[in-house]
Amino acid sequence: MIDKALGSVAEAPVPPPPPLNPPAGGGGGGRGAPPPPPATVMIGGFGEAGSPIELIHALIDQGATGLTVVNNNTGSGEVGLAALIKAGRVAKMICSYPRSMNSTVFPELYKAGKIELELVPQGTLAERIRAGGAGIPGFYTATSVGTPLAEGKESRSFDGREYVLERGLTADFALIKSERADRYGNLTFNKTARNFAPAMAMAARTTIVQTKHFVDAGELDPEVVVTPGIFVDRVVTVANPAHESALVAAGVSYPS
Amino acid sequence: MIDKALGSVAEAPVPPPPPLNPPAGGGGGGRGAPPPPPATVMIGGFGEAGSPIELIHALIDQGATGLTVVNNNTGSGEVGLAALIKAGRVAKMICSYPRSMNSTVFPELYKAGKIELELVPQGTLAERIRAGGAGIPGFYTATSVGTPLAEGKESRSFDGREYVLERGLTADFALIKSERADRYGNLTFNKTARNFAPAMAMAARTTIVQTKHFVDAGELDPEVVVTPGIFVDRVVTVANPAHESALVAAGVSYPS
Amino acid sequence: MSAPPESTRVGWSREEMAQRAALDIPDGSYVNLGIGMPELIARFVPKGRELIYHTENGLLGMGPSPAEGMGDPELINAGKRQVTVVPGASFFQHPDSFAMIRGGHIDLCVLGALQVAQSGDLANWSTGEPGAIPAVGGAMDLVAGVKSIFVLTQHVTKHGDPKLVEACSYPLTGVGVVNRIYTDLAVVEVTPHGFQLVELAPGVSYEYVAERTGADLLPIAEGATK
Amino acid sequence: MSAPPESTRVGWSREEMAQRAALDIPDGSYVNLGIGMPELIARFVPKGRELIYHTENGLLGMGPSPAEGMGDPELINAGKRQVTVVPGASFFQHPDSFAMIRGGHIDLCVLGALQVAQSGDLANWSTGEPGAIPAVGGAMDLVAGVKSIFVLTQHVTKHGDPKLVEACSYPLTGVGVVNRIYTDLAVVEVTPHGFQLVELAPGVSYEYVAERTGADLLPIAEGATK
Repeated sequence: MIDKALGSVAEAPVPPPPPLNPPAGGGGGGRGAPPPPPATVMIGGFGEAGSPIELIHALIDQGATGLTVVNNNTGSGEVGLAALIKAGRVAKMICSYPRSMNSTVFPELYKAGKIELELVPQGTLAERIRAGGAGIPGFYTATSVGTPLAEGKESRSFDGREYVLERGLTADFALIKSERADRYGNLTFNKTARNFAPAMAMAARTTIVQTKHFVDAGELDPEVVVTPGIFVDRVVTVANPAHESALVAAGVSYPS
Repeated sequence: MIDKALGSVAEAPVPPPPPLNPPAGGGGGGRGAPPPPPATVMIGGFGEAGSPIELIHALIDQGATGLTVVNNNTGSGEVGLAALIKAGRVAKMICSYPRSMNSTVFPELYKAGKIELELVPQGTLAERIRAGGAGIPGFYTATSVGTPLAEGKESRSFDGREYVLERGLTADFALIKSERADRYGNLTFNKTARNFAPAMAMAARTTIVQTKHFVDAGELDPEVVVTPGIFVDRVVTVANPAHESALVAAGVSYPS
Repeated sequence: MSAPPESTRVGWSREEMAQRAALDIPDGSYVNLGIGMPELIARFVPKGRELIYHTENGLLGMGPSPAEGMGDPELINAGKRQVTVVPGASFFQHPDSFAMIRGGHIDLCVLGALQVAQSGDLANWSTGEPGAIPAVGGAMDLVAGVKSIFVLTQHVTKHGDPKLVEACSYPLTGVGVVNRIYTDLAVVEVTPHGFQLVELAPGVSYEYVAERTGADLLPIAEGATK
Repeated sequence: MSAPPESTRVGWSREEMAQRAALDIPDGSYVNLGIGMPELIARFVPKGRELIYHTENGLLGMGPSPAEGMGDPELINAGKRQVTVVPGASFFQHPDSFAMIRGGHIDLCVLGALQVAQSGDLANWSTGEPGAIPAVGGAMDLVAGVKSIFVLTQHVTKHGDPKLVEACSYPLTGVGVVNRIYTDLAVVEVTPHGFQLVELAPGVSYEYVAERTGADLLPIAEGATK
């Protein structure tokens, strides 16, 4: 029987923590197998809508580092994505808008040269993720033509208009938040929390979902499933997820 | 107030009929303005599921000719799309599978050299339509690489695998069938009748919908709308649409 | 940045600018209003017109802000503020939302600007200062895909520098994309011949606007209708 | 094309071929079964395994045919036959369905074949005859995108010509895409060294199969497990 449910967020198969005895930096290879390359993690949400805070905190607890994170923003306050960045686990952000209200963690690290940024127009970011999930390695778009964000990109014209080539984007893991889920991983979402989640679920090798409601197979009408279970690997129920804005307003830091 | 509802299928703004006095063929221009170029029409449906038969019959009645039609198949029997082809209105089919049970009209015309065929793999066809609607003029896919259908297509490799360049596909009109619609043109579909309809609605300049149920604005839950009204121009209620297989079994031809 | 007292103000207030722009939006339009001043436009749509508001984070049919305490933190607009939905709304994922934008399905977008060039080039996302955190969001997608682009902006910066210029000095958002500009002083159309004055705010002269415009400003033609 | 009487038949029946292939499909797989003989596989899935069936026209969680008169003409499979849904099913549009295929999300696809080359090339959509109506459907998408491709086919054509060949003479569906072949005579793996015999049907000898194979057939290695 297919059952993608997990007992708790701590069981989520997020990227492995760094090895206990990492090879010495610089002059070639330590003992044993080399550590796996740092993972790319897509994290759902636009601002706090759809942000899988509990899964992000589980990722902090678990210890993976050197991550490339794909998210529209860079979090706010010192919880969720901002906490992951503050903990020094993120080597690179791929995002469209790293500057938000109450966003101080990323700007400080960025100005200090301690974190890399790949800035991508929001629609191009969404489409690159969708393309990655759909097996499309590249597509053309007019977005960014003639701007600094087109620098270094291949361009060509179709029917007299100029377009740039953009690459599909995939990831090792996606962490997303759903409203309802069943044991197959079929998902529905809450209002504008849907945003990047369906595309990220498609684009990641392993997709982990925190859901507010876990329902029996057959309870979700096949007509209204937004993300079919084929794109989902693990589901954990978080019945009362925290809201980022409430945590930030309360001055919460993670880990406290 | 926005109200996309039409009183009857006969009002659907399908392509204009040919001019009464067409310019003589061959040696340059007749009188007055040249006729508009023949339209491209996307027609929803996979087999009979989602086939907007009543809209197709209205198109036959209305008289447009020289059409390029995009549909997965070529219809069956002598109703719906097959009737449109039989009436000599279609100059070219863009489709993936022009051979089906009870499909005789297209094969005969094709063998007689009287209709053009652009054969496109089914998933490439779907993605080309989606790309056309999403403002993407071209994308790369591994589908058809190394086969006769890749001939004449640009190809290139990404990360060591070969892909072909496929072009986005747009149309002047889309004719599709929905289950529910409201005055804004928001749509839901019935089971596997959804198939090409959402993408075609995006890719056509004018999208005309026949719906089984016309509901008040607000009756469709915003979470379950499949095609947002922005992609729809006209909606006509056809409460009891015919089923192609039933018409074919009864030996019906259109026009009778 | 607060407006000077009514008595000394020259030209239109922020609300009047929004109202003037709203006048030019046809009934039935699908509209995306940028964060900030453009959002004011929704308050001034003339009676009898129905506009449908798109917010690029995934909603068509956006309504006004909810009553205090009645919102859902997961029902927000592109500015991350809580909103409501109107009957006939729909939610969708980001790739679909930007397909609406990139595919030319949105009729009109109203944006703010740092600079607009006489060719219609827009700069509105970065001053290009070293050390600044670059952030683009959906602006480049909107200008590349939406059918008409209105800019709603003060005519000059708070330092008095013109925002309508011959060529943008700031990094571009898009090339040749702006159709019309609504400022506190005037309505200006971007034409193949450059900036074309369409209308002056009450009590404002052509010369006053032209002086504060960093490129040629074609006067309203004799006998032209607004 | 009907099977010869039981007494004279050599090798596996169509049902036995489907049953043999079904044995090799792991629990929890997302599977697309081609039109025709591959559809039989769903009947022979070993107890205790749950497979999820994808049909490319837009359904995941496809169930068996409906009872007579209980179907919906708009609930069909890729072969345009009426089907049902199982609990946990979902409907989706074509671009999403082929994103599952092209994006490598489907674990296994079982297809018929006209020819399979020792390199794994597949020809299954056209005999290339002049005047024939070419029709490809989703076959090229499936072989390009699905993780594993099984072929289920008679070992030879009804004229006795081998279908497992050195190089396909018919137009290709995909290059180097087939992983395993289940015929009435044998199970054959496509390896970097060519066709590798994996299992013989009861009462069939290596020589009998090799004779009917149009390319080298590597015998089962001594001591190899099936």
